[in-house]
Amino acid sequence: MAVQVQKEAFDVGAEVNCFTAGCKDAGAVVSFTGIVRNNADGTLQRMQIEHYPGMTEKALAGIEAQARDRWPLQDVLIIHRHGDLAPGEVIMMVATASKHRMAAFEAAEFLMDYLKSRAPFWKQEFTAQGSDWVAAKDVDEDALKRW
Amino acid sequence: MAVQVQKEAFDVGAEVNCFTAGCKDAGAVVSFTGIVRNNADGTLQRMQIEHYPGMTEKALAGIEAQARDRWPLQDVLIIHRHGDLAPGEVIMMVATASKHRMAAFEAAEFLMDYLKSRAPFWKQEFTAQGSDWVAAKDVDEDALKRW
Amino acid sequence: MIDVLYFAWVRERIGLPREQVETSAATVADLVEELRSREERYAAAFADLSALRVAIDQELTEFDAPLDGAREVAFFPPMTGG
Amino acid sequence: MIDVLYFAWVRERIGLPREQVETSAATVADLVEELRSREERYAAAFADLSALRVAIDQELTEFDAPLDGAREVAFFPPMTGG
Repeated sequence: MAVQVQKEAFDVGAEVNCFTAGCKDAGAVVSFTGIVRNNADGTLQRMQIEHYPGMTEKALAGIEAQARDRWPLQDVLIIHRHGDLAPGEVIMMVATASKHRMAAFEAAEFLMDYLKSRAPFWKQEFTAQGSDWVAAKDVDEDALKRW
Repeated sequence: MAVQVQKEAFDVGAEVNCFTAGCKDAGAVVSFTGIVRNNADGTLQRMQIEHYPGMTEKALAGIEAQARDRWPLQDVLIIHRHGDLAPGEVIMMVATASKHRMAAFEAAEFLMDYLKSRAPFWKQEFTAQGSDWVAAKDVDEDALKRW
Repeated sequence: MIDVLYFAWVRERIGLPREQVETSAATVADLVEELRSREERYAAAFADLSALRVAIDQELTEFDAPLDGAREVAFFPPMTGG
Repeated sequence: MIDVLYFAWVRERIGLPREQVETSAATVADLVEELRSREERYAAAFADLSALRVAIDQELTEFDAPLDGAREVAFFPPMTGG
């Protein structure tokens, strides 16, 4: 188990390999990687992610605990960055390991759905015109209803 | 787009990084890694994977094309090994990239469900007692019905 | 004395990330009423509670939750992580 | 002349991975009947068609599919990839 909240960039491939190496009896490893997308006009200069130190770690650990209650998981990894990020940079990743693929997939989707709307992160986008806080999407709140 | 069928081991992390680097505007990258699990008794010596050269590549390309028809995907990667594998070794991986996480997750699950039951691979398990062909599971055939 | 924390545009509107508040408010909603009546910037930040979320001692909760024993209350917009 | 391929335990029961078959069978099922009547090892391999899958020219198909124009027919158990 690992929850990491950090400013620093990380190597997704190395994390996936390290996670997979620790789960040799898992059978199935699913990873999700979130990347800073540019806006529709391609004018995004950077994104800034604010978080709530202390609550963030607790919320992510709580989400992980819920996932482990619901699915037989051998391991879970959550890494989320905060601070300044450029378009194309990796924001965050989750990985899940289970004996069977469906548990690994479902748990990863569950982690993402909860993390999107229940972990205290806020995204702010900067362009030459100024900055905007990213609005929460109904579709993300609705996604929680399936669990 | 890439479909690779090979005997050689591959570096999942390097593949995930390379795939992700090519999809900077994707927003969401999902990967699935399949690993040779030991049997319940821990007596598995090796697994051998037979395939149907020619048809395998066509079947995987067809599954990829179906996924691209159904979801807006920026890229898809499928790598599947054949030949001898030891417990703990990586058998295969798929990766999907999309702007939004749900498309990336669903497409990866779809690829896995079809690949399991529609791509011409057959697993044979070897123990000190001899060898057994792995039987197809009803749950895997049933998984296709959701798409 | 309660630590009150603000994040994202709530922090920007109020103009500070945290402050200590002397209050005898029974619930979060009562605390919000006290803050609103202080100054225009608070009234602006708390204008629409449906656009806000609240946590007591780092756990998400509702605006009608009692403040009894709370050490830390945080106000922020809906989260946008991931 | 059709190339007939066998995989996994079908290959093991029949004892070879591929062979050329001179046939005028109209469908896959007719071809199976011809093979079954040849030798016990074919009868054993084709004993339960519900446990078998078939591909014509590298495309999955059904046992009632016509062989018309087929160059390659493959028999194998349900796939177990992934």
